[in-house]
Amino acid sequence: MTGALANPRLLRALLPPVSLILLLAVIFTIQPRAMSYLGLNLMLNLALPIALATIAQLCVIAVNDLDLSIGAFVSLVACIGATILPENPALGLAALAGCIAVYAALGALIHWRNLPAIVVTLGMSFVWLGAAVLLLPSPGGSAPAWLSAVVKLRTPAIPFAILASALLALLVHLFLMRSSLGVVLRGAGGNPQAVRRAGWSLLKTKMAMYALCGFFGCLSGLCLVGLTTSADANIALRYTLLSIAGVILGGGEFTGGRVSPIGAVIGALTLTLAGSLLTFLRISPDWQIGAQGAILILVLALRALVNRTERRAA
Amino acid sequence: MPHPTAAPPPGTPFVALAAVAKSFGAVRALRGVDLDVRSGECLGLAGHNGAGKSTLMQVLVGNVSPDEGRFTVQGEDVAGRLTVARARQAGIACVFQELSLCPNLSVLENARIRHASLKGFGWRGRAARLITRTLDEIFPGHGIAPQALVSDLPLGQRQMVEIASVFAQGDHEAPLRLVILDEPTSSLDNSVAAQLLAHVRRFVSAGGSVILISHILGEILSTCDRIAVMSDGRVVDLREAGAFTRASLVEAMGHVVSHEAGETLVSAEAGRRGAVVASATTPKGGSIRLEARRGEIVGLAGLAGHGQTSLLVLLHNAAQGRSRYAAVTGRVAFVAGDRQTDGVFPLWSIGGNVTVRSLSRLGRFGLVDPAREKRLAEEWRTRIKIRTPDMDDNILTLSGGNQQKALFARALGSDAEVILMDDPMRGVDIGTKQEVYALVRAEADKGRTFIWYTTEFDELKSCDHTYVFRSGRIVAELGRHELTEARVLQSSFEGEAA
Amino acid sequence: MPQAFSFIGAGLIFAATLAFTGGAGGGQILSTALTFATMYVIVGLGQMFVITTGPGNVDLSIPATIALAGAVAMTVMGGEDGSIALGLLAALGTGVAVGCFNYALIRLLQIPPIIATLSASFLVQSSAIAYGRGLRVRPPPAFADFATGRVMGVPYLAIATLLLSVLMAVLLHRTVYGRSVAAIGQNSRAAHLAGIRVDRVRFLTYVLSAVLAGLCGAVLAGFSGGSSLNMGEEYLLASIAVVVVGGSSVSGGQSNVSGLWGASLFLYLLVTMLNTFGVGAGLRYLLTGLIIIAIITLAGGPRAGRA
Amino acid sequence: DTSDKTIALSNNYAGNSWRQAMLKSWETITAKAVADGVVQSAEAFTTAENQATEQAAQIQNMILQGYSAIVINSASPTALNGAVKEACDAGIIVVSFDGIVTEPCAWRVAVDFKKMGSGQLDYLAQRYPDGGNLLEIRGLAGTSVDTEIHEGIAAGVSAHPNFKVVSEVQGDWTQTVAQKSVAGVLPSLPEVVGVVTQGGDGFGAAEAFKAAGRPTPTIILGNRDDELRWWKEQKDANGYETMSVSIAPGVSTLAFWVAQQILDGQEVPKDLVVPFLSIDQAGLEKALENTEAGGVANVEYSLDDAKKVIEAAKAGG
Ligand SMILES: Nc1ncnc2c1ncn2[C@@H]1O[C@H](COP(=O)(O)OP(=O)(O)OP(=O)(O)O)[C@@H](O)[C@H]1O
Ligand SMILES: Nc1ncnc2c1ncn2[C@@H]1O[C@H](COP(=O)(O)OP(=O)(O)OP(=O)(O)O)[C@@H](O)[C@H]1O
Ligand SMILES: [Mg+2]
Ligand SMILES: [Mg+2]
Repeated sequence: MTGALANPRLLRALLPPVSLILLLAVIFTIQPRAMSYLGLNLMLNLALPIALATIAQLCVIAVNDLDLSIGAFVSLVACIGATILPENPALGLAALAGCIAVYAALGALIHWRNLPAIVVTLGMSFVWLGAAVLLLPSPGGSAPAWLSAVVKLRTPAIPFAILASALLALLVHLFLMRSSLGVVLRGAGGNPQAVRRAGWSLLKTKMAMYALCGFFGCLSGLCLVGLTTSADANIALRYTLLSIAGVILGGGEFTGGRVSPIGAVIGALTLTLAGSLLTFLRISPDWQIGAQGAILILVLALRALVNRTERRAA
Repeated sequence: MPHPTAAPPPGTPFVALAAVAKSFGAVRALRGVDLDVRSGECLGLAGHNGAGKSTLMQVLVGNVSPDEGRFTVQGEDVAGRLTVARARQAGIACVFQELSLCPNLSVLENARIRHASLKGFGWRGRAARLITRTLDEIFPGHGIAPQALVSDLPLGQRQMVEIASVFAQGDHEAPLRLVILDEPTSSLDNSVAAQLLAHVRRFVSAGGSVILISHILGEILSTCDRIAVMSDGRVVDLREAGAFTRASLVEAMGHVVSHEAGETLVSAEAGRRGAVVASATTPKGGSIRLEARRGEIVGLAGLAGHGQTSLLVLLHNAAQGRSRYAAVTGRVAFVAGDRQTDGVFPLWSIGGNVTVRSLSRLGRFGLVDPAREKRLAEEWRTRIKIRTPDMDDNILTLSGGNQQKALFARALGSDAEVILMDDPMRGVDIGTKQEVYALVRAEADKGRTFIWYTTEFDELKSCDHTYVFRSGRIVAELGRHELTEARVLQSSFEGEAA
Repeated sequence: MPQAFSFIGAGLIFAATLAFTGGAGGGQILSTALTFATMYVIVGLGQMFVITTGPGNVDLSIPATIALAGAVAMTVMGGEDGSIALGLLAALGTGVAVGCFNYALIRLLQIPPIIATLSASFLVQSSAIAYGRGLRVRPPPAFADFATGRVMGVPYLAIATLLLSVLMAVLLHRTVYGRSVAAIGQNSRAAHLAGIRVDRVRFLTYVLSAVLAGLCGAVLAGFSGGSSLNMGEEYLLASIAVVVVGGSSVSGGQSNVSGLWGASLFLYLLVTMLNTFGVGAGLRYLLTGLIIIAIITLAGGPRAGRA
Repeated sequence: DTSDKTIALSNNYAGNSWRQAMLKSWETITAKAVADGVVQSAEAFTTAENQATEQAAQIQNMILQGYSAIVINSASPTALNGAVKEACDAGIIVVSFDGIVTEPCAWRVAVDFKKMGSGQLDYLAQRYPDGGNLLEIRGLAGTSVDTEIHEGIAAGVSAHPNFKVVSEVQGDWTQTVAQKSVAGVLPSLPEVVGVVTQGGDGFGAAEAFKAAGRPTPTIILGNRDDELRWWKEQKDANGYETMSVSIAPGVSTLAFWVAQQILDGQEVPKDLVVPFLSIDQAGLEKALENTEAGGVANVEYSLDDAKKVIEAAKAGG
């Protein structure tokens, strides 16, 4: 244990899970009923789309960009999922594939013209939102039954949301952190010049990462619409901020290709639970919004402790 | 050991360049270079900062395509068509002057970036074995774990990793025929540099070719078979190494032959008398306390990455009143050696990079005066000979050595009384070095204090007092007259065997 | 010149609007555009300094600060012309407090700025609710007259904001503080080693941003006949948008003030044009996005830099 | 007997005066109900972000907390359906109001937003028999309230074909945004006789007309105190005439009583309609008197009001 304490990197990697566990412990003491299959399921099933959106954001952050459009994109996918997909599955899937292609094209455009990704994705957030409003001017639609059935699956022993999150974290970790292709993709965030000099195409890496972002964005939107059963053009706008916060909470950094898929998924779960805690506390309505901020701050204050030990070790 | 297979008989040219030219806007970096590299030889490349050496190498590996000229690899014309991948196919690889590792990846993952063939099931194991094997071979006793994150490694070890990943010969890769080393030893200490040079000889004797760029003439003279001297974008001299002496080489580079560093620059005063302006202990403990007095040049020695830079940073923080271990009276300035991470502001002009440390002095009514700023920049451009058409150009248009000069100018041009130097001569050419040595001595005589970490023994000769570091501690303290290379080496390695 | 494009974009859009209306109301459109651009510029200035200090630095507490400072200013003024100065001071003071709180979270608790300012914004928003309960207090008549008044078609506000911008440009380019901000944005370790007091500069930057948000809150309340809890909401995205569309680098270290004006006018005129054309909401969003991307693509160049 | 029952309010937004008044009414009425022992508790919860997903999570947490009934002002009529269904399945009574939910298992205390829109045209038709040009200020795009009021207005226009909506701008239900959008289009507009709104944007529109130096048309107001006071000023100065209409924030208290009645075992139809609160020229002074400075004109409902509404619905249905 002293060994772990002495190693700041390990300590830092442990930070997200420790925060999550502490938060869970607090919730369980306040509301013991949460400590059950049903309780965990209720608290966490809406975390899954957030976790997916966070992973989507992570793909873009890994190549030193930021996607300000992911929330609007997830909303659009939810709208597609509640309108086109049930009526015409083939067309729906084609639309989703088209969206992913647009994402890849964005990556190419950003690389080719050397554009600030943040501006392009800011513009895209309006484009996606506009498309969603055109598709679904007023809330409605209904998700295909199979989709709802999938995301509301009752798995034995451990709730689906937890299983799926764990699987997501694991798969993305294996791909991005362990596979030989993932190394190149992350390297393009760490030192693009070096990767280019070693003979790799930066254009392809950027397109790949953006396409992945689109892919996970699609999964997030589908998962969301499966849970809510119907859509709304504004449904997930806040995912943009949540997903960025989740990546950072999970130990990622904005530049340098330093990301952690497992941390990011845990970050997304932590953000969701921080909201839950509030419902279990009794706080005057005036201060409820503030309490949300205070909870976040408390969860993050752990970092300060770690940094202190880190400085002492240095 | 890389064994270049099917090596042609030694002596035939492997690559040949004729009248190669390249301009960057107004700067004519290459003005018609003729050069060939033969199989089985080590070709040395010397020349002042900004002579065009790095640019020429970028041409050779396909990163920069030349504006004019012919360029053949094994007789085949490749001018304008060479890409990085094709160059590697032809067996050409390069250790660049500015580090080309991804700091967010581990050592073995960086090897993967360099070697596209490392993929598929079990690639991590293969990559780790490959890089460890090569590191063991070139740098025995390197102590680098393949899982270590590159950003955690000190500069010297990063350089070792980069060199090893270039020399590594993957299983299904085209055999390595020509390795370009652009100032590979600038951040290595002497013993590690010697290991590298020995490996270069082995590689060459097995039939490979090496181009070695360095400002340390000793290593060029001892390692290379032929030496080309570049000046202002041309090759101005090319002879067998044996035909050069140190003096004639310096002369060919267009510098006045000067004396060995330090020897004639010894100040008249000896003994430690001035007031102590800086003192520090290493946070890791150790009984010897560093002390620097007014007007002194204090050297920090030892193997690279043994706590010298941390101590300098500590002293720097102490001047802002934030250290338990160190105390400094007066203002400090820092000359970075690791210029990418510690020194350069990449978006700014050369002038902006020089004046940043002095802005508060250049003010009028609380506003920075652009005219005075320009004057300061111009003054140092001439004093330290920064090669550029315009100080308003971006700093990154400068060659590596010239960027380093700008960082020197930043510190020397400031009002600092204590100047901390973190192995600042990396990549600076020999002529400039002599001038900087003289400048440092002159400033010290005027009362400035220098604390100077260096990996080159010769530079310690300029110092009044030397502290040797090992494992984050100061293990020896040597006065000017006690200083010998043997004693420094002995203190650096002492206890290593135990 | 990255900022030139925002001006060119604004010009093109203005021309398109005029072409549609047949040249009618051009002066008036410009005059209103100036009025509304000032709000963007005021918050954009603060956000620009923050963004310039490097990747990851962004102030998400601006909307909440606007709401709180607006409420505080209006309450302190209490509709009396005599207390205008006091009210403005109170708004700026609110900004200082929020800025200090933000930086305390960032520095003392080591929370990444984006999450720190987001969390702080929740607390500030709650404070605004608890302080004013959403009740709208009217501004003093003199203050409202100033906020909505014009001289020869040019709003007083625009003139005042122009002066503020000049001041900020001087601060950015000609003072040690401004240069320090840019240096930190490029490489904060190098900045530290070049003798820059990194913590102090970042602290001042977050305070500056919050103070400008506070100022915007007061002005906005004066302009729109009282403060309301949601009047800052649109400035979350807008403050970032004007900075980046104006040509400041999001990876820090590079920024310009004039681009903020170009971008603010551009974004305002864009909405106006689409409203004038009578385009429906969905299409309006879609076109807004496409036009932003088109402008930035025209402005962007192929890759440059040392090989 | 509901004295052991717990009721929770799930609210998605607290960022404007209407919502603040709504929360305040809830607090006043429920505090008394709890003190009287009518119910055991009645807490209000607001999400930090105005976002359906967060509200859905909030409702799921309320299920876990074990409330007997949940009263919802919803961020979206449909996006909460999944969570609402789960609540129903857990045996919890769900009552929605203002922002209603479409999930069939829930009760709805709804305002006829369509009628609110068409009513504005009816009023204008009576004021301007010759018709004229209109400016429409819309709410937040993609929400159902916006769509319904807009449809109402459109229906009104086709019923009175001599009116024409010459421009439609987005106000996002935020006065500053509305003011900005209106100011932007005004220079290019022909003369307009009326401005039709969705509530709360009237003052901003008036300011924009003033700034543009154009005569003030008949602006339909939305019961905000500042609007009413402006109206009063105009009325005193030049006899300005208009109407004001909005949903009363106190409708939250009606929803509370409905939930209490359902818990009490009363039979309550799923769809209840509350009248919106409108103020006419004659009622202006009285309304101003009863409205808190800077607030919104309001009515709070009692148990008897609730019973009447339920009876009316039963009779109607
Ligand atoms: N991308 C570029 N843009 C502008 N000028 C450049 C660029 N690359 C190189 N130069 C200029 O070309 C000249 C040659 O540079 P080069 O890096 O080849 O020198 P060098 O011989 O390697 O010097 P050093 O020993 O300092 O590394 C220099 O004057 C440099 O400023
Ligand atoms: N941003 C919003 N998100 C969701 N619902 C909203 C929002 N703003 C207003 N509403 C809803 O709109 C209706 C009336 O509110 P309204 O638009 O009148 O706000 P407001 O009171 O005008 O704000 P203010 O008085 O502070 O300007 C209500 O149904 C309210 O719940
Ligand atoms: Mg070089
Ligand atoms: Mg060396």
